[in-house]
Order: sequence, then C-alpha cells, then structure tokens
Amino acid sequence: MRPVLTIEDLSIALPAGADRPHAVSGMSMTIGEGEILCVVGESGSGKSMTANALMGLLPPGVTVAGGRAVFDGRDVLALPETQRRALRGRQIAMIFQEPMTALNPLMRIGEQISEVFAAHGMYGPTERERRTLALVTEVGLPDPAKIMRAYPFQLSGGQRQRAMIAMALALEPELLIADEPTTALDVTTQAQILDLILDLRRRRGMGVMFITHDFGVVAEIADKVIVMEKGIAVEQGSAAEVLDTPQHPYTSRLLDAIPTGRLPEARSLEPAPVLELKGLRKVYRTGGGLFRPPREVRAVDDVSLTIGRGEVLGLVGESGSGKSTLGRTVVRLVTPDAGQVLVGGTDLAALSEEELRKSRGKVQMVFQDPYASLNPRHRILRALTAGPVAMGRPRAAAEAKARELLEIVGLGPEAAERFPHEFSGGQRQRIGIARALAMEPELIVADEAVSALDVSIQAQVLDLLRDLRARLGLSILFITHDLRVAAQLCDRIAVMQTGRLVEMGAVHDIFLAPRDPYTRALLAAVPGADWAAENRMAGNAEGARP
Amino acid sequence: MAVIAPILGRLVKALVTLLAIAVLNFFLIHAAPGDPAVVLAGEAGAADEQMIAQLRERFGLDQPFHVQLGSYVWNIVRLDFGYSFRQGAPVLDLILDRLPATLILTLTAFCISLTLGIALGVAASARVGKASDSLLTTLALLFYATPLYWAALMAVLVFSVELGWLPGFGYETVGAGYTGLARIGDVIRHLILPASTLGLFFMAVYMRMTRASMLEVAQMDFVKTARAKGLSGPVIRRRHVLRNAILPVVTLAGLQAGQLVGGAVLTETVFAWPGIGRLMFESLAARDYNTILGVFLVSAAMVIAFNILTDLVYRLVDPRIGARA
Amino acid sequence: MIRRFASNKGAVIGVLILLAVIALAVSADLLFPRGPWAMVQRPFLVPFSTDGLPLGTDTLGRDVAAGLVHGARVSLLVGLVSTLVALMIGVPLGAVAGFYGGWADEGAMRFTEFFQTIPNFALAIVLVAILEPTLGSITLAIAIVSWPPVARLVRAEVMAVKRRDYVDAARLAGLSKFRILTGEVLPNTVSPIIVMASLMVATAILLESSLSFLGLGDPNAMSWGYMIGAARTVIRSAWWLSFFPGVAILLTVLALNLIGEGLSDALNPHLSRKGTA
Amino acid sequence: MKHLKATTFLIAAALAGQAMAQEAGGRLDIVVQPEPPGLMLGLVQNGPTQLVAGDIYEGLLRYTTELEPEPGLAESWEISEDGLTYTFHLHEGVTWHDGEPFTAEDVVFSADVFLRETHARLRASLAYVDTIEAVDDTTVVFTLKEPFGPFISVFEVGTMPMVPKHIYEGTDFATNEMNATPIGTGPFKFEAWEKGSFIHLVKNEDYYIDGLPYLDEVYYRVIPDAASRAVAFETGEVDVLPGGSVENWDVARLTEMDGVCSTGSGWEFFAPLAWMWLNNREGPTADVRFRQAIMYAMDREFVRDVVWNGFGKIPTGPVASVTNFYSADVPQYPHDPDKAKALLEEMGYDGQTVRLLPLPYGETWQRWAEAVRQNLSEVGINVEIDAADVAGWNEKTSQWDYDMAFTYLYQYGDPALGVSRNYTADRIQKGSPWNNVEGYENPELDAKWAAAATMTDAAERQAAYDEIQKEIVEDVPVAWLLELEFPTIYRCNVHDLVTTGIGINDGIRNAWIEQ
Repeated sequence: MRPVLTIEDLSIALPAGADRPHAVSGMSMTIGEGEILCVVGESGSGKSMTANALMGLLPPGVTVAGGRAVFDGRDVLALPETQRRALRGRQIAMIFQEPMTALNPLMRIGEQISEVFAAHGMYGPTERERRTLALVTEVGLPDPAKIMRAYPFQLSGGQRQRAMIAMALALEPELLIADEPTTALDVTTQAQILDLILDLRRRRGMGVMFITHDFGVVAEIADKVIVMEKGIAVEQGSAAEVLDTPQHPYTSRLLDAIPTGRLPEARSLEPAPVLELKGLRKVYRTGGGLFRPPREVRAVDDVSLTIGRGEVLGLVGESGSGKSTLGRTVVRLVTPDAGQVLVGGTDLAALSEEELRKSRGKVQMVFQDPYASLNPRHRILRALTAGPVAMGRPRAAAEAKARELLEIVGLGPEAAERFPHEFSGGQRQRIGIARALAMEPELIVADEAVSALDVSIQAQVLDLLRDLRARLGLSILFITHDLRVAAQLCDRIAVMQTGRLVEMGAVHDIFLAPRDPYTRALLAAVPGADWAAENRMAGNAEGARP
Repeated sequence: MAVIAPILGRLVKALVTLLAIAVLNFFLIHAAPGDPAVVLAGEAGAADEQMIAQLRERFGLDQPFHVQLGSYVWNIVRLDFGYSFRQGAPVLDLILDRLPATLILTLTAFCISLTLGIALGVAASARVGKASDSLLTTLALLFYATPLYWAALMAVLVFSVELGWLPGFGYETVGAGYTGLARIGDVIRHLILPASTLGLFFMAVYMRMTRASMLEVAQMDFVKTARAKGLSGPVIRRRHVLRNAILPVVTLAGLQAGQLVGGAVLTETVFAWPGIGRLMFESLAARDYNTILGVFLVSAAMVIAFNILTDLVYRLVDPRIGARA
Repeated sequence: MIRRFASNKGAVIGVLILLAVIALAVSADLLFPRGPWAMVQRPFLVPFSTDGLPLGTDTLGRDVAAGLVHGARVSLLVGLVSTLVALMIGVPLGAVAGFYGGWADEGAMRFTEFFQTIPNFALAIVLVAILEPTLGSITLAIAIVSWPPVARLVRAEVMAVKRRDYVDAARLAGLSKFRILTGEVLPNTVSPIIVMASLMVATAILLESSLSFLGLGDPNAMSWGYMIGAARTVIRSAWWLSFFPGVAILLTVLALNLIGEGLSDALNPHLSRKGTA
Repeated sequence: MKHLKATTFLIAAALAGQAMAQEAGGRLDIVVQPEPPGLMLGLVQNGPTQLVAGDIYEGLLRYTTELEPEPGLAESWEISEDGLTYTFHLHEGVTWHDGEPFTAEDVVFSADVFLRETHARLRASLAYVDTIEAVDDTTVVFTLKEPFGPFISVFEVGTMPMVPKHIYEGTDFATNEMNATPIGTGPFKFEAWEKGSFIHLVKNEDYYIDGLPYLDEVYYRVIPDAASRAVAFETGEVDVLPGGSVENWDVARLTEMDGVCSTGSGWEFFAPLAWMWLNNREGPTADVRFRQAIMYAMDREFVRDVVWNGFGKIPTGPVASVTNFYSADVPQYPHDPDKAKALLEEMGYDGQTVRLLPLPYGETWQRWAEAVRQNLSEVGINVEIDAADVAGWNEKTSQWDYDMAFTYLYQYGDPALGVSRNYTADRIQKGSPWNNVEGYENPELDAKWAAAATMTDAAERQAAYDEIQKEIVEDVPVAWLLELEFPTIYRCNVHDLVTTGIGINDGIRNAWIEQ
C-alpha cells in the first residue's frame, strides 16, 4: 500500500509554563492510501496537537520542535505558509469535534462548502454550485437544495457533521484528518457518521487519520491504531493486534477500563420501594409573546417507575430524550406539571418551597460536569457541611462526618481544607459523591456522573459507586447516554425516547432480549458492539453467571 | 410576520415607556426650584407679584399639580407637546426646527466613528502584538480618556483660530445666501470639526470593541475550519471573523446612536450648533417645562427608534435571531 | 491571577499612575495646607516662571498645583462614591432579576430599560439642576445614570452562574434562596463586576468634569472638572489652567482603563486556559 | 421749582458734529446672548430682547450719554411749571413696518392699555399718571396725579416702547400671533429668526428720517458659549460684542487686537450696580457690625482689577456715580481685615456658616463669589457657596432663602426709578428679586426717599439724596461691590455705534461702516 503520509520523529513544543515541555515527542507513523489510522488517547495525550501540526493550525506559542511529516514527497512541516495553505483543504482536509461551533453561524451551508473551491480558485460559480450540490447529496443530507440554503443552526448535530465532511471532501483530498468527529454526537448518529466515513474511504480511497478516545469507535473503523500517552506513542499496530493483544501496560489499562458491556451478576433485591414515580409529566414552553403561540416540548411524558431499596436503576436515552429532566424532577430541581414523586411516602412534587427545604435530604444528586458542580470559592468542607448544617445537624458532627466521607470516597480527610481547583476531574466527582452522601439520602440521582471523565478515571469512579452500593446499600437512579456504562452498574435499565419510557427491565433482558425497536437500535449503534459482544461472551464464559 | 410581530410588540412597549418617561420627567422638572414665570420675570429686570401671577396664570401654573400633570399627559397622548413658555411657539415646532441639525451632527459623527472605528479595529487586530497595534490601541485609549469638551475646545483653537481652515462654530455661514450644492458644502465645512470631535470618542470605543471582538472570534472553531479549508488570512478575517465580530459592535452602536441625539449637549454648546441638546439645556435653565419635556420625549423616542432599527439590522445580519425568538 | 496582572505592562503603568494620584490626594493637606482656594500670588502667572508655583496661578492668583492636588481628592471621591452607589443600585436589582426570573426579572428589566431609554447625559444634567450642584447631588446623578449597565451585567452573570451545578447542589442541600444568591451565586460574579467598576470610576470622573464644564459643578469643591470649567473662558490667554487639569483627568481615566483591562485579562478564564496542552 | 424749557432738536443738528462722511450700506453681525425669548418688546423686556428689539421698536425719547433727553418718536415736548403735564409732539409721517400710520392713538394705547398690563417696571411709574390723552394725531398729553421727579426718564424704548394699536387692540397680547413677526416703527424691520442661530433684521426703507439707517442689514448671532463668542469675533464672524457677551478676561485680549475698538460708554442710562443682598432679618447678617465687617473684609479693588480686568468703579453707596443725584460724601469702607476682625469680635460672631449665593451669569461672577468667600474666610467668617441656576437664584432671592446673595440692578438714571426700590420698607414683598430683598427697615429714611421722589427742583432733590446716601451707607443694608462697566467691543471701521445712554440697544440706527 502506497503511504500517503509518513511522520518521522515528530516533536511539538509547548510554551514555557505549561504542565510539560512537549505536547508530542518522538512520534512516528505512516498512513497508507485508503487506510484508516486511529490515534487513541485520553485528554492531554497530544493526539489533537499532532493533527493540528500537520495542518499548520497549531495554537500560538505551540511549535514544531523536530521531525518530518512527508506528504506527497514533501515535508509539510517545513513548507512556507502559502504552500501549506494550498495544501489545506485541497490535499489534506480536516473535520472537528464540535460541528456546531466549527461552522460559521452566519453563513449558509452551501456558501461554506463552495468557499473551499473559491479558496483554491477552482471552477466558475455555476460549476461550484453544481459540485456543492453533489457533495451535499453524497454525504447523505436530506433535501440537498434546501440544506444548501440553510444556516448551521437549522441543522441537527449529525447533519452539521455531514456538512463538515462534505466540505472536507470537496477537493478530493488524499488525506482526511478527523479530530474526534463523533464525540459530541448521539450514539445512533455516531454510528451513521462512522458508516459514512467508512463508505467514503472505500469509494475515494483516501487515507484517514481518525483521532478518538473511544476504543469502541476504534474497533468499529480502524485499520491501524496508535495509542498515545502524555505525548508519546506507546504502542502501534494493526487494529486486531492492539485490541486483542495489547503489549503496553497503558493500552491494557485503557482496554480494561472500557465499560465493555460485560454484564454483572444480577442481585436479589428487597421489594420495598424508595422511589415511586406516578404519571410524571413536564412540558417546556419556549418563545411565545404578544402575538405568537409558545412552542411546546414534552420533556417528560407520563412516566411511572419504581426504584427499590438498594437498587440501581439505569435511565438510558439520547440527548433530548428527557432523561435529565426526569432526573431533575425526581430531586425537585424541576417541578413537574403533573404526577407524583413519592419518596418514602412523601410526594416531593407537591411540597411547598418551605417544606421542600426540610425534605431536601431525602434525594441527592451527583452532577455531570465535575468543574461546575463545586463552588470555586468554597472549601471542600463547606461544600460538604452546608447541607447537613442547614438541615439542623450540629456543625462539629457534620464536619466529622464530612471528613469520614472524604475518606470513604478515597480522598483522605485533609481534602476538606482545600479548594476545588486543587483537584482533578475524577477527584471532584468523588467529592460530589461525598457531598450527596453527607445528606444521608434515601436515593441518589447520578446525572451522567461519569460521562465527562476520561475512560480510566470513569472506571475508577464506577468502581467507587459499585463499592458504595455494596457497602451502604445505596439506591441510585443512574442516568446515562451510554448503555455500556449502564450495564456496569445497574440492576435494571429504563430506556427513554422523546419523553416516554419505551422499555424497562433487568439488564440481562434489555441487552440480550430487547423488545422495543428503539432499544434494539440503540444497542446496535454502540460502537464496537461486535467486538464487545465477543468480549462479553468471553466474560460470561469465565462463569460469572450462575 | 416573523419580523413584524416582535416589532409591533416593542412599539406597544415603547409607547408605554415614553408615557412613563413623560410622567417621571414631569415630576422631576417640577421639583426644580423656580418656575418659568420667575425666570421670565427675572430676565425682564424688574417685575412685581402681579406680573408673575399673570405669567403663572397664562402658563397654567396656577392650577393644582395633579391637574397640570393630567392635562399634560392627555396632551401628550394626543401628540400635543404644548407651547413653549419662553419662546412663545409650539414646542413641536421648536424641536422640529432644531432636530435636523442634531441629526446631521450626530449621524455624521456616528457614521464616521463606526466606519473608522471598525476599520481601525480590524487593522489593529490583524497586527495584534505588533508596534502598529500598540500605537492604534494607545491612541484609542487616549481618545477614550480625553474629555470630549476639551478636545472640542482644542480643535477650535487649532483648526479655526490658529490655522483658520474651518469655521469654529455654527451650522452654516449666516446670511451668505447659499443655495443648493453650495449650501450643502457650507454645512459640511461647518460640520467637520464638531462631527469629528464628537466622533473621536466613539471611534475609540468602537475600535477597542471591534479589536477585542475580532480577537475573540478569531479563537473560535469555525475560524479554524476556515483555515483548514485553505482560505487566506484576509479572506478569513473579512468573511468569517469580521462578520461575526461586528454583531456586538452593531448592538452597542445602536444603543449609543439613540443616546447621541440627546447627549450631544457638550458638542452643541462648544460649537454653537443649533441642536436639541442645547435647546434642552437652555430650556432647563429657563424652566421651560414643556420644551424640556418635549425634548426628552423626542430624544427618548430616538433611543427607542434606534434600538428597534438595530434590532432589525441584527435580524438581517444574524439569521438565528428571528428563528430563535 | 496577581502574577498575570503584574505581567501586563499597561496594567502596571495604570496602577502606578493611580497610586501616584491617590498619594497626592491623600497628602493634599500636607503639601498645600492653605487649601486650593487661597489667593497666593498675582493672577495668570505662567507655569515654571515663579519659584514655589510650578504650575502657575489661575485667574484669581490661586496656585494651580494646589488645585490639582486637592482636586484629585474630589474627582476620585466622586468617581468612587458614585460607582459604589451605582453598584448598590445595580447589583441587587440585577441579582434579583437574574436569580428569581419571572415577574421579578420582567419588572426589574423594564425598570432598567426605562432608565436606559432616557438620554443619560440629559438626565444627569436635569438631576443636578434640580437638586442644585453639590458633591452629593452630582454623585447621585452620576450613579443614577450609570447603574443600568451594572444591573444588566449582574443579571447576565447571575443567570449564567445560577445554571451551574453547584447552585443546584446548594438547593439540594436545602439552603434558602437568599442564601444561595448571596453565598453561592453573587460571589462568583464578582470578577466582571470589579472590571466594570474600575471602568465606571473612569467614566464617572469624565462625567463629573463634563457637568462642571457646563457650570454644574459644586462651587465649594475644587475638582478637576471645576478647574477646566472655570478656565475654559481664559483658554486663549492661559492655556495651562485647563491644560493641567485636563491632563490629570486624562491620565487618571487612562490609568483606570488600563487597570480595568488588566483586571479583565487577568480574571478572564478564557485567556487563562491558553498556554496549557 | 425749575421749569424745564421746551427743547427741540433737529436731527441734522444732532448729527452735524460728525467728522467723517457717513457711508451707507453694509451688514453688521452682532452677538446676542442669551437668545432672547421673544422680540415683542412690549411683552418681554429682558436684556437680549432690548438689544435686538431696540432697532425694531422706538420710544418717544432717546437719552444722551449724559442722560439728557433727545427726540425719538416725539419731535419736541413741554413740561408744565407744576411738573404735572407732559405734552409730546410726534414726528410727522411715521409709519409702522406694515405701512399703517403711527399716531397719538398708538401712544395712548401703548402706555395706557398695553404696557400697563404687561410692563411691571413702567407700571410703577404709571402709578403717578392720572390720564394719557391724544389731543390730535400728533399730540399726546400725560397728566400726573402728583409731581414725579424722574418722569421725563421713562420714555426710553425699553421702558415705554410704542406698540401698534391696530394689531393688538382687543386681542390677548401674550398669545397674539404677530408676536413672532414684530411690527414697530424703528429703523430696522424684522426679517427672519433662525432659532438657536441668528435673528436677521433689514433696513426700514421707509424710515421717517431721510438717510437713516445706513446699514442694509443686521444679524444678531446666537453663540451660546462665551469662549466661542470670543473666537467668533477673532475670526471675523461677528463685528460687535455687546457688553457682557464675552468673559472679562477675553476683553483685554480682544481689545489689543489690530483694528479693534472698545468703549465703556452706552450703559449710563442703566448704570448697573452690583452688590450682595445681606439678609437683614436673621443670622449673623442681621447684625450691622457683621455687615460692616463684610465691607471691610472685602478687597473690592482686587476684584475690580483681577476679576473685572480693571473695568468698573468701586461704589461708595447705593447710587452709582453716573446716576443723577450721586453723592461721594458718605462713610468709606476700605479693605481693612483687622477692622473687620475687630467688628466680628465685638459682636461675638460664633463661626456660624453663612451661605453665599452667586449670580449664575457665568465664570466672572463665579470667580467673584470665590474671591469674596476667600476674603471673608480670611477674617474668620465661614462661607459656603450655594449653587443655583438662574431659576434657583430667582427663587431663593425672591423667597428670602439666602444669607448673602450677589445681584446687580439697573438704576435707570434716577434714584427714584432704580435705587429707592431696594431700600424702602414698602418694597419688602416676597416673590420678587428686585425690591427690598434684604429686608432693610428704616422708617425715617423711607420718608426721605418718598419726599425726594416728588420734588421737582433738582438742587432740592440733590440735597435730599445726599442726606439719604450718607445715612444708609452707615447701615450697610447690602454690600455694594462694584459699578459695573460692560465694554462694547467692535471693529474700528464701525462708527457711531454708541451714541446714547443705552448704547447699541438703539445705536444701530446711526451706525455705519467705513468701507
């Protein structure tokens, strides 16, 4: 296979004062024609920097410190800016993670695509128009003529990413660099975009450098894999080699940490419910004014469910399914329009503001974003004691309990005196859990509690939750978009779609015998599902199941 | 409908606001010591109780306060701004006499400052960190920190008195009898100094804002996309960065354009520009209630009009607005 | 954050200028114990022509240097106090509007819009004329026309901060709304408010001087604006009378702007994220 | 009793003394500040209106700079022996600007109907008038109830302007639409008024004196800022700066320019005298020793020399030195801080703060107040300047809400017209800033003022006023500051601008430009 790009000993220097001297050091690799190379790593591993260096899009202060990147017989790193510009978009194209922000909000889609032709002085206006239309059609956007006149905000996330791809393909580049192109997308959309990239690779025969943190995605599309850790390529090889027989301990650790969908042992539970939802409804009305009717979105549409004492219920759905609204309704951060939220017999939904404050302790929440869930101006101790003290517990007792909880979540009591910014994301999530526990709740709602974490950290937090569930008999409503994660922790799983509960059942039933077509679609869309299924079989073969 | 409905809504709100402004100002101005009768009598050099009483009666100031307020509001509702006590003419006529001068001055200053400010802001942002950028930003900061009236006085001193290039005050050459193009040329010559001193400050504001906004937008992902397409620097700045960066500048400018109309008192005073800012100031000293209130209402209406206009422009420039709201 | 501020050359210059101005203002009584109004020499003495009167004398033979130093007090005081008053109006209003939303928000914002619709400078003039020019009335008038942007800023910030998870966490902790607003939300909106306040002080000093220029200054307080207003009629024959206070205003306003920008850069997390991988 | 001989002047004779031949034609630009509220002189008599409308309207008489009456619309006049009958013979062939003839009926209407209603100052003098009758088309007779010494001084254009009967009779004077386009008999006709910018007058081709006026047109320019007015003069935009239209500091500078002339003349009729009202009713200022201390504490020469650039004269008492019946033989108050301190000590002044209300007429007055405050504080008086705009000043003085307040008033040539009104107890009336605002009460002096007004013999009156002045100065009811002098600045090629006691208010009639 003819190599499209050969990188030799690439080093990228960070500006003085950064956490390490080099973003990337001594990296080498080759991408062949029609080959998909996946660069895998956790955040800060230098994978995106590599891509930016190739495109000449490094942020100010970050420079290439050494090495070569031979493309089309030339070292692209050494080319003058005008020649690099001629290369960009024409021979090497790139797509990005956030399709919303990567498109100019004020320009029509068609304009943004045909601009690529203009940038390289190709074709006349009518020809550009024709080709743009063809591209829009090729990437599978519906109603191409209309899409061309649309603005980015009028498109869904997946459609935007397709438009980005159309842009990248405009001049039939030999190399496509895709920087986490599916990370911000829902799982079903992600599957479609991955299919599109595979399909285009097949038809166009271009090389693809695909940057991702998700081994599931790797399993889905990679021909070759490079694993990066802190700027160093620790392992590379064919996809099969790396996934099945990882050589480097870091790779193994990453692979181990992946929630593979290996199903845990089903537990027997007491039937006593801690939470009962009855006919819950929440409708959001947006807009509306003197002369306009408001628009209605049924975020939660007649949902009833029960969580037993000590049970972990997974609530799974894609973005917009209403799962977060449901979670926030349970803790009464959102007041439902109808229905009951019964916790220990009390209907939280019906309490007045004052009564509610007194009952706040019953249900607690762990939030998604570890950086936003702690007040940056308060010490950890204050974050952990404010609630209990407000509930009337003596301060000294609350503080002692807080230190004890910090110990339990694996941080040590001295963490109490520190400020949030001194902690990493995973540690903050542990603090968030400790804060929830400090209120001694009957139920914890964990809203995408591990979604923002790197995969290895995610595994640790999941371990902690599993451990707490066992030690404290916690009841948890675990909200996630990721079925694989849900399978790790949950006893039962509920699947939500556009506000409605479409299916609910034990983990095994959902995974092995899904009844609802939507559930089936979700399962099928999980990247690396086949590969994971093999693993699951392997795991089961080890005899975890009774 | 998508455009008209929100504007209709705003117009209704605007009318309520204007009425509230009329009432508030009515209270404020009547709270000031003295009244027009006292001032008019005072200017006459001699007067007695009889004269002041006559004046009060003529102006309706002998009525109880709530009756005065009521009749004023009722008149406003019927678009009757009343009669100027001091100038003996309908307030609306007085304002309409003066408004064009103010509009010419402020709009010219506004256009100069906006165009130059944006242009220089873009230029500075393109050279960020370089000497020319430092020079431009320092200059802008200096203009920004210079008291407006001071700059105006200096400009008159230098360009009118010392160099004799431009007329230092007034709206046109009085009694020259110019017509047509000659008259326009004459007004323009008179306009240069006041418009540029007034514009200088705002130019500094817009330049600083444009520069900051350009730099901020330049950080955004879609600019990276544009670079990845192989577009050249100037094209990216024009087509992608500027178009997005200009939105906040337009918003601010729209807010200020309205304020300018009522706020050009200083410039109008130094340059003897016969605008409504001065009319307001003079009427205030004379306690010419109806005129002050009239000017306030007209200026406030200008603010609202410019806000609505800005909104419209925004809707045209940014496709998201209409759809989102 | 302090390190980042200190590495900003402009901001450091601004701080130095401002400190110098404050030092002069504080030591005014030591430097010129006879006060700014004493008629010490012949009028219209040109600067640098007479020993002990480096900046010359004014129309009544008063020491311009004494006026400048004593004027620094008044100008700074008006700038600071009017900003504080504006904050005292704008912060609670914006906070309540942003935090409670609904009718509170609607009402507060209508109120704010209302004040933004009235032409600012004209309103200030009317207020000072009505209340008669004293330091108090000038300060109040400036505050009244400057609070609306504060309210808008605070509202926007509060609305942004109140969506943060830790605010939800505080609600779940059973804290009262008022405590959440004052303990969790407001402290996290302080940075942009500080930046805005530093710029407002500058604007207030300019506004005071503009009012003085129109003859609406406090005749018992020698401020820079008062000096320029008094000197503008002799600007042809005695340039220094308006020149020095003009420069003083310019430098102080410049310094405050430099500091404001420095603070803004130092407090802006957007920029602080730069430079790491 | 002195009989004033009937005097008749021929206009030609009045003009005969001119050294140069007058040239007709040309345009004059004159500053007017502030913009007048209206030009109908019968309704509005403030300074700017008098300046502009003095060219449009005319009075029966004009007054020389020595305050001698000379013909105006009245060609000649007689006063009866008993001082009760004033007969005026009007100029023949005078027409209003709209072509209607001017007759004695217009005089009767103006004085007896129109001005009685609208003109407060004249109304006080008309109180002495019994009847006003038109004997024929050109003869009018004023009959007084009792003799009134200064009556011959009330026929000046600003005091008794002639207004057209055919326009105003039977209408509401104040709202008559013709007020916007004033019709008079004067040498110039109203042409246009661009509000905020200028007032344009053009030559009255049908003026009843052949050859007058010389100028083709006059522009009164509105320039709100004093510094801008100075610049306007420098750049040649305007030709005449009437007194008081630029700040004093600019006067010296402008008059030093080439081809620029100035004159202090033209204010004799008004004789503006500045003083501080001292509230005689309450506070430290109620004590005569405190008031005297103020007089000693003030350095009035300094103010004259520094604030007024040497223009003006230190007054000795209530009567200005150019006004009739002035006397210098009064107690003197030189600048003597020690004496002031001694007086304060004697009265036991406790340091109570006194408020000082400056006149809100620009920087000169502000500086003046600051200088006075400094003078007073140097002898230990605590002074706080009260700030107020024109309306506030009027309100505070007329409501007696002040301790010390600046003012200046015109004297109109005679103590009975412009002086006694400020010192007699019957003129203590709230609501007006021109009467006895200080609240000075001295019944003995009141009687003397009253007697002096009705005397017809000049020497007798002089003796009476000498006595009054000597006594009142001892009491210091107000602090007399300065006899103001407002120099008129003009280009030297403008001639005969100031020929009367009211200066350019009616001087444009005779002015001409040397080409």
